Amino acid sequence: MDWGTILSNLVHDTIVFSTALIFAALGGMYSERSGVVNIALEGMMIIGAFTGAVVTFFAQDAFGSGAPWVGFAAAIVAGAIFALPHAVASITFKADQVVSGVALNFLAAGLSVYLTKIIFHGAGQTTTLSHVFGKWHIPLLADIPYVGHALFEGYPTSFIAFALVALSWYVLFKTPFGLRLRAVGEHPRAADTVGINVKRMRYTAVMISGALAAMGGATIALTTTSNFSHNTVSGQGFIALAALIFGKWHPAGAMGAALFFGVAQAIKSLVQIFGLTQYVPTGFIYMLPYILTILVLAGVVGRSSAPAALGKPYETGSR
Amino acid sequence: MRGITKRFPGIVANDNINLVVKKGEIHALLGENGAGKSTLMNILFGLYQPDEGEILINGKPVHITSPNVANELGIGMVHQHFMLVETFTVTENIVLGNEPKNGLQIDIRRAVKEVEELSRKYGLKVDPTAKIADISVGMQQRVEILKTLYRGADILIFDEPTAVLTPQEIQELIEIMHNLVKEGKTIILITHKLKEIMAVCDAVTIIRRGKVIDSVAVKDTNPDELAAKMVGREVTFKVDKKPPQPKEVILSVENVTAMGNRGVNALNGISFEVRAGEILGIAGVDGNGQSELIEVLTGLRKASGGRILLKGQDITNRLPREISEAGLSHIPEDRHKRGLVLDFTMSENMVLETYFHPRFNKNGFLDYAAIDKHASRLIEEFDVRTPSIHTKARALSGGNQQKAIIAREVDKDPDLLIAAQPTRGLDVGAIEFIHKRLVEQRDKGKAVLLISLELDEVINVSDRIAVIYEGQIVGIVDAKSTTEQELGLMMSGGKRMQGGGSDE
Amino acid sequence: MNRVIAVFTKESFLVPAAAIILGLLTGAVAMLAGGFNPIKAYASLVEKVFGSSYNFGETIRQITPLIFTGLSVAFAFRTGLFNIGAEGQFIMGMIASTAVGISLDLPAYIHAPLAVLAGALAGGLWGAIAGYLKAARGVNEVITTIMLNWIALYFANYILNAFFVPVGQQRSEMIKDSASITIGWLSQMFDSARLHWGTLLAVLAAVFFYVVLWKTKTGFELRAVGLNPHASEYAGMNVNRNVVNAMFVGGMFAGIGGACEILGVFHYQAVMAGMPGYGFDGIAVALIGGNNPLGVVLAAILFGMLTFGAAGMKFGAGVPVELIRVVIASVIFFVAAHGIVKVFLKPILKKKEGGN
Amino acid sequence: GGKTEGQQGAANQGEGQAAAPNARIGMVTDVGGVNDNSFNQSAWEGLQKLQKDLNLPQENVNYLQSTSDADYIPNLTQFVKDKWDLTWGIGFLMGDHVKKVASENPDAKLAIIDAEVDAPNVESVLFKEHEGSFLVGVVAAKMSKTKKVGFVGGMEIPVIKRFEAGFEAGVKAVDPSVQVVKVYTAAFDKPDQGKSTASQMYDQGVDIIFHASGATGDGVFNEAKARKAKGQQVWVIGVDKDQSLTFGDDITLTSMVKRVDEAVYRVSKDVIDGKFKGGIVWLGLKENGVGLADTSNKNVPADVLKLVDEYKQKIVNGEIKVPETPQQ
Ligand SMILES: Nc1ncnc2c1ncn2[C@@H]1O[C@H](COP(=O)(O)OP(=O)(O)OP(=O)(O)O)[C@@H](O)[C@H]1O
Ligand SMILES: Nc1ncnc2c1ncn2[C@@H]1O[C@H](COP(=O)(O)OP(=O)(O)OP(=O)(O)O)[C@@H](O)[C@H]1O
Ligand SMILES: [Mg+2]
Ligand SMILES: [Mg+2]
Repeated sequence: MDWGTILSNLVHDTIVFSTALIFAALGGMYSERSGVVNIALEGMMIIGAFTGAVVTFFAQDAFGSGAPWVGFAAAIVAGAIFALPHAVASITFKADQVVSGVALNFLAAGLSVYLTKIIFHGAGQTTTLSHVFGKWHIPLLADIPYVGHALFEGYPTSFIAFALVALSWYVLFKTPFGLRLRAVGEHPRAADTVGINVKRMRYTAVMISGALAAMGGATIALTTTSNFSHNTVSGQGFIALAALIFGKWHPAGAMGAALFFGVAQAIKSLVQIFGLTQYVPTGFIYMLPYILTILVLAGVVGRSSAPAALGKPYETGSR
Repeated sequence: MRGITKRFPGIVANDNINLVVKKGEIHALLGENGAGKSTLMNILFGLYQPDEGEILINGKPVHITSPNVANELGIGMVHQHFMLVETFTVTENIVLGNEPKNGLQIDIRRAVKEVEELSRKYGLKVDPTAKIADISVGMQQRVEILKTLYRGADILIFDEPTAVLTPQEIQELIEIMHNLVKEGKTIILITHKLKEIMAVCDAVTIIRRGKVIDSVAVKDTNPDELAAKMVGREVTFKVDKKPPQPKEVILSVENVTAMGNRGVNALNGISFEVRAGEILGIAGVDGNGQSELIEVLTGLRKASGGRILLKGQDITNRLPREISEAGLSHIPEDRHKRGLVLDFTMSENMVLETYFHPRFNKNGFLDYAAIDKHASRLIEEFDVRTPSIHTKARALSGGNQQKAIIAREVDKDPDLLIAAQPTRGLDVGAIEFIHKRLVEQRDKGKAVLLISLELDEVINVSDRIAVIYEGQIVGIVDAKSTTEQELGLMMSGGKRMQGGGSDE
Repeated sequence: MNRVIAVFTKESFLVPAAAIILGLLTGAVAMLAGGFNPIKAYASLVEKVFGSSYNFGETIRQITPLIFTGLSVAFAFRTGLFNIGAEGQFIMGMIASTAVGISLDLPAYIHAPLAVLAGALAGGLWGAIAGYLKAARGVNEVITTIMLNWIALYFANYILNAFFVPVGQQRSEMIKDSASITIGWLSQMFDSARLHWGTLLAVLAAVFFYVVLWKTKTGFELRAVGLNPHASEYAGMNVNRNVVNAMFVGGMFAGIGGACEILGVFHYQAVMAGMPGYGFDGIAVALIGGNNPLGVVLAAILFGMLTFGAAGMKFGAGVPVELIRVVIASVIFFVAAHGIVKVFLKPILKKKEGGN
Repeated sequence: GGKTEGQQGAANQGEGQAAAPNARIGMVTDVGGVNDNSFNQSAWEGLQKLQKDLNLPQENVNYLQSTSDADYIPNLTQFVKDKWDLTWGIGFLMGDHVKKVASENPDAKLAIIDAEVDAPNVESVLFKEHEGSFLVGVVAAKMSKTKKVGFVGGMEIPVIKRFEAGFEAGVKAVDPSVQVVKVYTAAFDKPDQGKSTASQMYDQGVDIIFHASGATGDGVFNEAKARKAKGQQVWVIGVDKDQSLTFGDDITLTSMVKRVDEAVYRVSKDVIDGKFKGGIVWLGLKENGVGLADTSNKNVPADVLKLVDEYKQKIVNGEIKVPETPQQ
């Protein structure tokens, strides 16, 4: 195989692996930009994956190959609803946002498998789906040598994810909603004094966050695993959180960081296929992305500045 | 406002307060720390809800349930602590919440134009595209004022607007206020500075412990009367002190340079000396290197050149702990950020710099009995009002927090005491107390370095005054013979002097 | 006596207690929804934990690592750091003690303590890396600890495969008997449940946590730095060194936890397909325990009993073991949102006030 | 001491004669759980069949799922202490634990799949996966159009190595020029890894993949299905059970079936019949413990199946000795 093909495959796989991370990191961005820490991305992804898989499973008969879309839509709704307790606890009841997030992670992990076992007669995972997202082949563009396979042949969710990156950038930096969202995360009292409803903004942001993270989870279930089990998400929510911080709470930055983690995953199996493991132990290849992340953070990126009011509950009339 | 009462747990912040403000006037609210001024204004602005009482605007009763409602009623407020988003531009801050739109997105060009127009109309100079973090405090305040004007406010509330400004900026602000009144606005001004009230206000209402004491026209009163009403007793404004008896040099700063936060030199070869038995005041406009100077002296920032000697010993770039142990104490300018661990008890805060001394610590274990005893003594001696030494520092009022810091620092019996903005935001009673303590230190034969943005304070308390401008001392004058005008000129870089003599 | 009553009616006790009850109720609702009998299920849970000396001993075994990782997370928390990395530190403790346990040949009174110490050091250093990066380079410890977890996982697997795993096996050789910290007689007493000295170490660690943080000058610094780094710097404390120290001590707790699992429970280390999870559970334990040592021990006991007893629920009432995670999640949630709990508690607290 | 004696006595009485008609058989799964589409499930199906065949009360067969390594011993002990007649440990990873529990409870009976436990009260059942894999290797070599076939393994443990060794030997026996691409995903439960690995293999020109990776292999099937839908001709060879029943005939070429259910059924019945022996049992082609799925004729042409049968005979009568570890 020539280098062009290898590279083309690498880019292609990178996008596959990054998609879920992009969704979730974007989700985290909305919440954290509004000042609410979201360590619950993992749990929100789990709920997304679970809902996506289960709804798709039951929609298969009625909708056929349209079923994954139904499942995906259901996951979005489920994610937004699932985020609600986090919002209630951390916004209305001023709970510690980290604690509330951890609670949600536990809840998602337990509830999803518990329900799976009830729905699927004791099985720890959903039945394998017969209809999942197929790869799209963008006409003409996908036929360009190398580049076509790399960029224009992929799951619909990948295209949605990249579109959402652009959309989020626009929303955040060009619209009144975005300006207000950022104001609420930086200086909620200032926002309050100009008549912005801080709590409502934060509720909205946290629910958007849940919806997006759930899209990430559903993406895994409906593209790569074709089912849901306890380890469908397995830590990717935390990686997404890292990507968000790595990307400095910026949509493009988060996307870049997500792609970086994706590339590392893709390299893992490529290296084995090309038999490079005889030169480098697999263990080291597995470690590489994480080591690189730390090195990059320590060397280049340095101190990243979180939204100023991140993690601080806002009380009207407090100082 | 009629019969306004507001209770907080354990305190009645506003007790049946009546306040009448006439259209087109500048009305001052005067009162000690914690008298309830901010609370009253926060009620008027809809941030708090009163427990009792009603508010009438133009004779009509209104319910101000949120700042939104206040905005609609034409009430705007410039808060004691600015309500600006540091990472946003001036324009973004001004239009926030009322953004001009172009389709779905903010029409930022139109917003900038509107800000420019407003700024021209009221003579409030701002740079619409600058980030808040990059502009001076004075300009930030103008942004705050523009924010209220942009929302069409007719009644403007200023909560301690001059506390953070330089004399020049205060002058500008007074002019702005006059302009605003001319445009038909009504202003409520909260301040501790009697001089300002006398200079700009038409009427003044005095509040003490949540109750209105009196409401008078400014032309019928004088500063002494106001002060007496405010604290309930006679107050002296002049710090009375004996002539200084300077002895040997304690601190000598030689040609020190240091980098500021923005990556350019904040100190440009600064040199001066402080002697035992004198108070050297450092006057200057905010941002001319005062903060950096303090940080370099106390070891919190690295000097890139020059030398600092404390009692002849070189302390340049030594660790804060070494410098502190060498005999330097420091009352920090930001008491919440540097001065206290707010979630520590008062007792723990009193040994923040000395917990490792053998008298508080044996083999690495803290001797809490000794620490508590120490704290009790300090709190008693310095009259810090706290329910208990085990109360968290957070629960104390600003004035008492400051007293506690001063107790801690003075008790270290330092050869040099650096006092940075020691009375910022405090009422006259507290100010008097603190000034006395500084002079007492001097009279004990210690050196005191006072760094303050308040010219009054510098002139009253210091023996000699060094003026800092762009990271250099541009002149040193005798406190008794100088005038505010002379200092003001030097502070703006207008006149360079050496050792009191002119070199023009 | 009155003081005892005072403790039990204090809010700091009532809120977690109410949170636990609400959590169990939430679990019961979930069971009813799933068609199970919650009373039977909880009865089997209790039966599983307390029904036999063997299972009771095994419950203690389950609780022990949770105390360690809980303390690890809590200690860092106290100094203002969020240690998601107890997981990785735990793994490093495992691999270091495995290495020492297998490679050295020493008398038991040296070998076992040395192996534990190796685990402590490895965990501590692993934590200190994150601390150093935070202090020297300002890198957010949340990311570094997440990354270090994965690195620890793969690194430990690599070391195992390269040096300690016999051909055709998926686990290391057995550690030498001299490195074992199993307590034979106690184990016998509990019907050969895997009891070991680690439990005692865990309790000692909690005491150590308390003494260091609240009784020593080091603790004074650590807490000050955690609450206000600017004031600490002003007061002459070395903020960076304290950050590194805090992460080192936190990592040490987790590392000892890992070491004890190897030396006391397994006596070998298996190649891991995924994270063992004790570190993540430690976050929950620390949070339920309010980040104080006694709270952590109590929370670990609760957590350990619930997770171990879950198998009993499955056995006795057919309830999937995952349900217990729902219960734990609810407890954490109610502890976090104590405002909600107070709504439920209002009648009780009211009565108390009336009584006074 | 008296207590132990009493127990011993009771056990001795039970030995050698048929267990009571309502014998109880339990099994402990590994972290995969009882519905893993793989050997845990297969084992459980064996027990359920037994329960039906012998008309045992439903609660007399039960399983406990392990959520981590630390659970194996308490779970095994749960059955043992409760005096169940036989306790199964399912999977190679439980070897040490079964051994420990067995030695601590010499009067209990245990059995294990896939691992060798040398104890008198344990029956270890192992399969000659290499023999079965050799046969699917033959199929793969015959049917590959690209002369490139793939192997996806879970963890690198002896069981899986036997799959790899046998498969490669079978391929090379037919056509030494056929290339075998091998990847270990280091996990039995990562369909996403399986999918991306398969994707890369197919991209590289592999047209038949044999997987021995539990649920990770689901990903291999999913990738094949997606390619098939686009018209690319690719195949997967399933493992453990007849996976064409789950994933369909259009992509499942055949499966290397491992009769865990049969083994579990047989050994459990032995216990009930009082014929439990302990020791190590290897089940290979000869014993019908491994082999091609019955549905293989749907996709594999008769001539290939004939060739497979020829090789099978040679292995059974010892003419061919299939290696257990991969040649390097
Ligand atoms: N949110 C609050 N919760 C509890 N007590 C409060 C709160 N805000 C103010 N108080 C109390 O109400 C009293 C009045 O406070 P207020 O801020 O109105 O004083 P002030 O006159 O503005 O003082 P200063 O001159 O220091 O600004 C104080 O004793 C203060 O402790
Ligand atoms: N949440 C609160 N609860 C109780 N008292 C408070 C609270 N917030 C502030 N205070 C008290 O209200 C009074 C006025 O507060 P304010 O914010 O004006 O501080 P300050 O003392 O004027 O100091 P500065 O203006 O320098 O920050 C002080 O006595 C302060 O301690
Ligand atoms: Mg005020
Ligand atoms: Mg004030």
